[in-house]
Amino acid sequence: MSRWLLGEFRTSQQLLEAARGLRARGFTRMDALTPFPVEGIDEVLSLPPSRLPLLGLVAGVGGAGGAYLVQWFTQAVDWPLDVGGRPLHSGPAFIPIVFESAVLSAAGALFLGVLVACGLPRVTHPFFDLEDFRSASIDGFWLAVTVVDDAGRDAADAALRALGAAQVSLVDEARR
Amino acid sequence: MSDVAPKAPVTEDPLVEATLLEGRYSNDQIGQSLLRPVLGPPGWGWWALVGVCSALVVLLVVAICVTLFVGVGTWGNNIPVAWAFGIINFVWWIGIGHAGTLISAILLLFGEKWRSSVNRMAEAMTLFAVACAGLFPLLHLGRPWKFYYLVPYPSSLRMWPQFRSPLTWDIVAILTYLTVSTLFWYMGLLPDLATARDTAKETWKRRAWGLLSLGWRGSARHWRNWRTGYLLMAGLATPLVVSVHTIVSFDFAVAQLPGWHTTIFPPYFVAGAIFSGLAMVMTLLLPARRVLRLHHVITEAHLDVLARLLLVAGLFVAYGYIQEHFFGWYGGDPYEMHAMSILRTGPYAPAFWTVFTCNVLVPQLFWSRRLRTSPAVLWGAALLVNVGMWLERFVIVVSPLSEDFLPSSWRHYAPTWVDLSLLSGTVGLFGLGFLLFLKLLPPVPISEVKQLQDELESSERFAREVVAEARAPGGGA
Amino acid sequence: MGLFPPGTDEVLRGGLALLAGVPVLGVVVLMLLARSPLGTATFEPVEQPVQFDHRHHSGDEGIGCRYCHEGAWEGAYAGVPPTSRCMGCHAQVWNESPRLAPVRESYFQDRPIPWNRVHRLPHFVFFNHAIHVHKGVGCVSCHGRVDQMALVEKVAPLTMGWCLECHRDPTPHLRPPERVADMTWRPPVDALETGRRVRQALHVAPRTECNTCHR
Amino acid sequence: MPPLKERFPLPVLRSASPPAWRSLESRRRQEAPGPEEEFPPGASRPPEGLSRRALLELAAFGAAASTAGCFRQPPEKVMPYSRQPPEVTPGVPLHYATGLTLEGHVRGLVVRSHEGRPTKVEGNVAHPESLGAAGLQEQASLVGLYDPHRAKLVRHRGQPSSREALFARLLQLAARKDAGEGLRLLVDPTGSPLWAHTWGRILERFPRAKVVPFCAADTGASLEGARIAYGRPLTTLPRFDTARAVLSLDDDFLSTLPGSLRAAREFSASRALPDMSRLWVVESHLSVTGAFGDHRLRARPTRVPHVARHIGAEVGRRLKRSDLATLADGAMSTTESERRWIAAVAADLVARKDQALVVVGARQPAAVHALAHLLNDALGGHVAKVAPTLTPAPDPGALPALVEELRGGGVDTLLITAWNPVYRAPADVPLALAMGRVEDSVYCTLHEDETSIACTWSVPSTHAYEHWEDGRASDGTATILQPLIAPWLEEVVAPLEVAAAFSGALAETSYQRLRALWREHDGGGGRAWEGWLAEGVIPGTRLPEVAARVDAPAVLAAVRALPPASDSGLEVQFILDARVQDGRFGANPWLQELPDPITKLTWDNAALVSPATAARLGLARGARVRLAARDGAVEAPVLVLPGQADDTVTLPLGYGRASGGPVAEDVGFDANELRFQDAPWVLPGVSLTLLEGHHDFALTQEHWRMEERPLALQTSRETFEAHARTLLEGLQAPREHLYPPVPHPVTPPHRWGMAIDLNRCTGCSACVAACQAENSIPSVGKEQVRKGREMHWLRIDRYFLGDEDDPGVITQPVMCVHCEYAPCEYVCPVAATVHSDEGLNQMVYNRCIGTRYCSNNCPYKVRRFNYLDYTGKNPLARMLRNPDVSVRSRGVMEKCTYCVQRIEAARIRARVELREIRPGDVDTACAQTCPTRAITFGDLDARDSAVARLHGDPRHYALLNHLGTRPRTVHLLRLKNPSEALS
Repeated sequence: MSRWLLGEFRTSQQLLEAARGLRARGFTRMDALTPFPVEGIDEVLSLPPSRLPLLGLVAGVGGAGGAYLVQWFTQAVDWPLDVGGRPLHSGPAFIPIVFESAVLSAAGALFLGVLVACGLPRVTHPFFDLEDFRSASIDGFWLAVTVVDDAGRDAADAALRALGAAQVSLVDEARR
Repeated sequence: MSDVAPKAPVTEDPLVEATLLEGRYSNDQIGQSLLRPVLGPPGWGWWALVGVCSALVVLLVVAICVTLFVGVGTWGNNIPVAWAFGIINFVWWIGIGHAGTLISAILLLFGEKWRSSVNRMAEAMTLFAVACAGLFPLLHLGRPWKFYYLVPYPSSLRMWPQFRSPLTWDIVAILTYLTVSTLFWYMGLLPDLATARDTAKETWKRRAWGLLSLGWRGSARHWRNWRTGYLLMAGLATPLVVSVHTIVSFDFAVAQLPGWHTTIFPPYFVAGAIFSGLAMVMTLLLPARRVLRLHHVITEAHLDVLARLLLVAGLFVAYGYIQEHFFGWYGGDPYEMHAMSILRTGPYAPAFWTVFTCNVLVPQLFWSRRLRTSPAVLWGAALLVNVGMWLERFVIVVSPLSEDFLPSSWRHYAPTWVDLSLLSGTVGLFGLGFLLFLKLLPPVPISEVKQLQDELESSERFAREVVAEARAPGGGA
Repeated sequence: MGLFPPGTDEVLRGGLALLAGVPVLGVVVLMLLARSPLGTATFEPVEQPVQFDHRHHSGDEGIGCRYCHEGAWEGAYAGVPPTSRCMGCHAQVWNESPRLAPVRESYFQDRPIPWNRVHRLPHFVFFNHAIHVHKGVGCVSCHGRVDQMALVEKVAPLTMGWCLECHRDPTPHLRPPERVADMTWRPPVDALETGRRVRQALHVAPRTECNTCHR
Repeated sequence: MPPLKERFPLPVLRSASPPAWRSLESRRRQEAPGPEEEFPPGASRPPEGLSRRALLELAAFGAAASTAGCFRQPPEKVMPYSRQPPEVTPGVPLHYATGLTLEGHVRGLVVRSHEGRPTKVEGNVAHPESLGAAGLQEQASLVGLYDPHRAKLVRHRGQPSSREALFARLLQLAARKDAGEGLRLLVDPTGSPLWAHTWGRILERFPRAKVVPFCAADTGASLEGARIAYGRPLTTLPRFDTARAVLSLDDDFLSTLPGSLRAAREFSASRALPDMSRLWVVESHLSVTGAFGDHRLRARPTRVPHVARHIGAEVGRRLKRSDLATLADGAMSTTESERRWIAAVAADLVARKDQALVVVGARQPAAVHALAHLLNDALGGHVAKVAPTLTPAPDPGALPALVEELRGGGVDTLLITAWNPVYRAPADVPLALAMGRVEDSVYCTLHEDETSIACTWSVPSTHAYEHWEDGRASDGTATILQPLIAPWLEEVVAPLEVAAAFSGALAETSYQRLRALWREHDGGGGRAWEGWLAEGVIPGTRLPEVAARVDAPAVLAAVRALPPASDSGLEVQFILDARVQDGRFGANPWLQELPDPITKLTWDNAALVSPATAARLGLARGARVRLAARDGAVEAPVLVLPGQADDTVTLPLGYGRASGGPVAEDVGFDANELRFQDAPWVLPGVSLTLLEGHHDFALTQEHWRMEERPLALQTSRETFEAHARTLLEGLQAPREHLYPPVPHPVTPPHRWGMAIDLNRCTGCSACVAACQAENSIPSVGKEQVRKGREMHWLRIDRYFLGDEDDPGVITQPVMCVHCEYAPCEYVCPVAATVHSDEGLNQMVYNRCIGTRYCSNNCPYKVRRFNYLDYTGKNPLARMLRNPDVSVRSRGVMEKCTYCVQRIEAARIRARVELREIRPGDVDTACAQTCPTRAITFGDLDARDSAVARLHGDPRHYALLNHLGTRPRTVHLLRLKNPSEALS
């Protein structure tokens, strides 16, 4: 059961500075929750680089290869029909579908990949228990610090307030 | 001008970039102003338009039923003109559908900031246009209930589709385009759905938005993956736009009919698609801007840049027209020359010259900056371009078919009431979809506008600091 | 307490998975159904207006297929024999049986007996019995052990894929022409070897062009 | 063709015995709804709106979709014979020889029958009038047999009566004591010995009765001409295969019934190199023969006889026959170009001497016929003459005389077996009115028409394929016309039975009477009878030639007595419509929808005017005009037709029916309203007024010019002979192609191909009708043709060349050419059209989803699409279908298959017999019926293959060769043989 201490800041600048401050104080398990992406926060939180590009590439190549294979198998192998005297293995004619399939499977994989990477759908996240957290998608810039014990909680509380949080709240998954 | 009081008034300060966002607002204000149509009750005008569009949709349903149960013979098609309104409407709608992805994806890749005010509406328009377009390939079939023959599944017949046909490519392309634009659109919507969830007051609305937003929290991890994914999808969507209309043009260019069989078609179709899509964006955007009071986010700068784009696309299209006729003449093939000459002087010449006027002459207005920023002129021009682009497809589809190789088979074409109902019915369906979109979803991406303002503010701040430093004694030189 | 009760996520994810899965599953089920006996109407004994028992006539009495279905050797249709054929025997045998009343009625009133069709091809398929029986395709290969059926049922799916299987490689299904109507014939040594011999002797060259069956 | 089989005699007057053709379909027929509920087989108006049936389909679709039933086909019954006729094997068609009487003469036919159901008509090779070919009317005759609008009830004064009542009354009338004073028979002249015998018997019993001939097509000029020339009426039998210079004076011998099939066959044979014939035509409207002619002189109708007179004089001058030459004295003045033309034709005729032939059309006055006899005699050619076969002899004065009698009130019984005389009677012969005074007028008819309304007894007649009769070809060859099916209507009566009531022969059946009549010829034993039935001709019945001398002074006197040509004003000329003739085929939807060979008009007739006249009078296509002369007038739409003589309006007969079934009614206008008994063909001094409104014609070809494209090609004989090798080089398929041939796993046993010789094609359109019959092609109705949705797989393109007023004409049959690199195939997304190893472009209807892309990409535009459900749900429409081809549902594409059902049937037959398909085993329907053998089909790889030889002929070329489609059907260049004197 996780517990977090959430602090709200008014601007993206404050959020960035607070995150740096917390980091300097040794808090590493942090998350920022903001109405729009804040430049620079990824570095502060040292998020690992996304592997979505690789996923897209693999899916795209897979889609393309699959599409070519299906076309070749159906037109030239399984039932070779004489269609207008054209070659059975009509490579150039297969290209459009290969391309479209590549885009389709890459885009589909990326969409699913984003959802999976974001852990969505998750409509019952404990943060949503906090009424004030609604501002996170409007004009509030929140920092969430994962706390393990009461000592940690108190330390984080103090640090957040010291860094200028407009308000600090505790979210406890176990207390739902 | 917007009725939301900016937190800082429009200033004369040259360092404040006023053009893309008039005034500076609190993030809450931005959300409120952009969500107002979604959260507030609809006005009588909205209901009236919904009424008109619904009536057209009823007409569409009637026409579809007649087509399905009596046959595609209720259309005006004949032999040799075996394709007509169905394909014309399809190409027109799919062309319109191209602007959304263009604005969204290509401008995203180029980092154009003005994109964020218009992309949501353009994308929504794309979806409804592609949906309207998708109706036609199905309806125009002689036996629509056998559409599954197009799917490569292992059937008990042991038969497969025929992948050398541009129509097979077409089906895959449309489905891909529809799927990818839907995913792209939905992905762009996620943060705004969360905003709507958190702004709404009634619990049921919050729950509805809550489900749709899938639990978006705006965490740094969310944003990171979202931005990567969104950018990659934009990267995929960009060649997709080009490929889809290229493939649509293959329906014609791969055939050997004089007037269809020409290599200029792919670029010419893509340009035409973007052209018509931009025109349709403007057709919808300008009234929406006025009615929803979005002047603060859709500024004159946006109108200006859209008009410039329209002009550029129009020039491309004009080039296509000229090349098509030049090829016809220079190639020296008598059949091709005939196909081109009947465009200019044949039974459909009035349509052709209307096309020329609407698509080539009208956009030339936008060499003037004053006209570029006049909503009335823009809207009128956009409407004319819509008409012109529909007629262009009419001329492309019908004219070469009606007079091809053997004069004995030449015959002209006239639409029936079912044809006209299908066209107007899809206009109604498209309008209805767009009206519902305006009512149900934020028409301008809220988070992007907030981010834009944040960026503008920080660059302004930076500029101020630089200026201040320069002005400070001892600073600068 | 948030917007949603705990467990909503599971329901939502499950729902989404179902939304994606049902169409796929549905298609798979339809494809399986099309191949199942239910879809191809096989193994369903068909009731007939006359209780004609092939077990008795073909099995016990040993009347050959050709006695009644001689059309199979001459033309497209194997045909159902005219009532006069039935009366050839049943004028003397069982000539007062109430079971045969419909037959007598048909004969004396000159009205056809409305038999229920068991093997039916779509109207756009042109199957010709003669070419098949003359090229060594046995009755039993398509119709099954009719001599063991009280009521005739379809045993082969008669789908295009099923036809093609044999048209692409007929060898294992061929038999000497004199054994075509034999219900119990088994290849003496090796089905393939027999088939090869028959194929050579009868110039069996089945075609898979569309017009072979669709005209 | 399997051997012709004898057919057992059918009881025509149906007793208690069941119909002999009970079969799979018979039950369905009994469920047949009346035509009131269902529209006829493909007649005109298919559903346009959301019909009740569509709603039912919708409901059924919902019901089906809700169950697993969408996989399963509904249960079906098998109906075996209860007693199978010995010759029938279900699924194996039989062929019977019979014939059809057209204009009094028989054309021998062989009819294919599936389980007793006639499904296709072919020509009988053994018959002199057919020679294996069949024309439009024969090909479409089965539609008439299964016509749901046929008369069904015996009616007395309009009220349903019964056959019993009719015969009771007939016997009462036959028991008369006035020696036939009040008995009249109004009949179509016929060559049938049985009919002649029956009338003879009636006249024996009632010496004062009269048999009155009425024929709207043959007004007796030809026989009268022979009487002038030879002193007695004779029929000439010109031979065209030996003639090398033919002058046709308004004689459309290539399409005029009944001799056209034989004439076309013979004439086309004379067009071969090196000794090619030359055809000169003088006419007022553009006929099939005129279109085929080498030189054509347009002359207004009243000038034609005088042109003939000038030609006669010129021939006489060149032959140094002073009597003939004096014809020039006092003759009509001619223009310079006419004089050159006349001199050229006379020179050619004289140069060819006994190989010259002059023929005259039925519209020309007797004097012109007589002149032709004189000219043929003077030129030395031999034209066979036989005694006239028609009884009673055509006599234009007979009908007016009858009407006088009727009005006088002396006639109480009028028996009408002539087709619809009320409709066909000239405007100034009030037949309908006069019939009102007759107590008992009995009319035998296939349809309840104008005459049915005017008579007291309307008797539904059996169709020609439902009763026993006999008949003669024009050379006298007799044929027994055997029925192919028992009448499917309960009440129908064979016309012969009605006559038999008066001849006192009712105790016997027609069959018995026929056997009795022919017993003598049979040698008494009856052994030959079966042979006659099987062969379709009775040997030794050809009429002997008659020797006769021309009475030149009489002829010249008659020619001098010709009335002068009219020089001013409009002239109207009447012609028989190429399809419905004088209207008797008007109820046949196939013929209504068949494009006219020249105008390409369907479902209509039109007032034809030349472009120059149209320009002068301010007329355009579709303008409505009123033509008036004396006290008659007709309102008609105008069709501007190149090749028409100026100031001449040509009105085709046979349309504008007020009654006669929904197919015939309300189509076109009735030209009879302007036809007078003294001017049956030509009417000068007609006034024309332009009316309001516009008429929308259903034309299948709207564009007349070839736009200088190399499509239907012709050249002069000299040009061809000089450049035979190089002339068509660019249009003959090259050896190389971008794509290598697709390798087929097994070498194909055959390579099917076709050649169409334009030098033989007259454009007669028999092939179109044959194709329609063989491939169960529906008629779609006028509205659909107007929209451009006619379904004919084979069309005949007709182009006008050169001068619009006096154009050259070329006809070109075009159907699927089965391209080796077919553009239609690679655009089909579902592989519904692919190539067979034997080179057929296969169309698989059940795979087709109807994108119509194939049609768009077909450069020949030969594909046809079922835009609506054209199949027709009437069970009678099913009777007509060829069971060996699929019924095409709504939404699928179709096109020429090279009659693949025939190929596959031949293949199965051959393989069962452990052999290969032999040349002659397979022929397409179009090739089989073509009177001129213009179409040749076969295996390009076979030894001695005619089609392979034609594919190597220097005249062959591939249509649109530059596209690289490599058509398997090639066309052969048409040659013209122009006279040097006129070049």
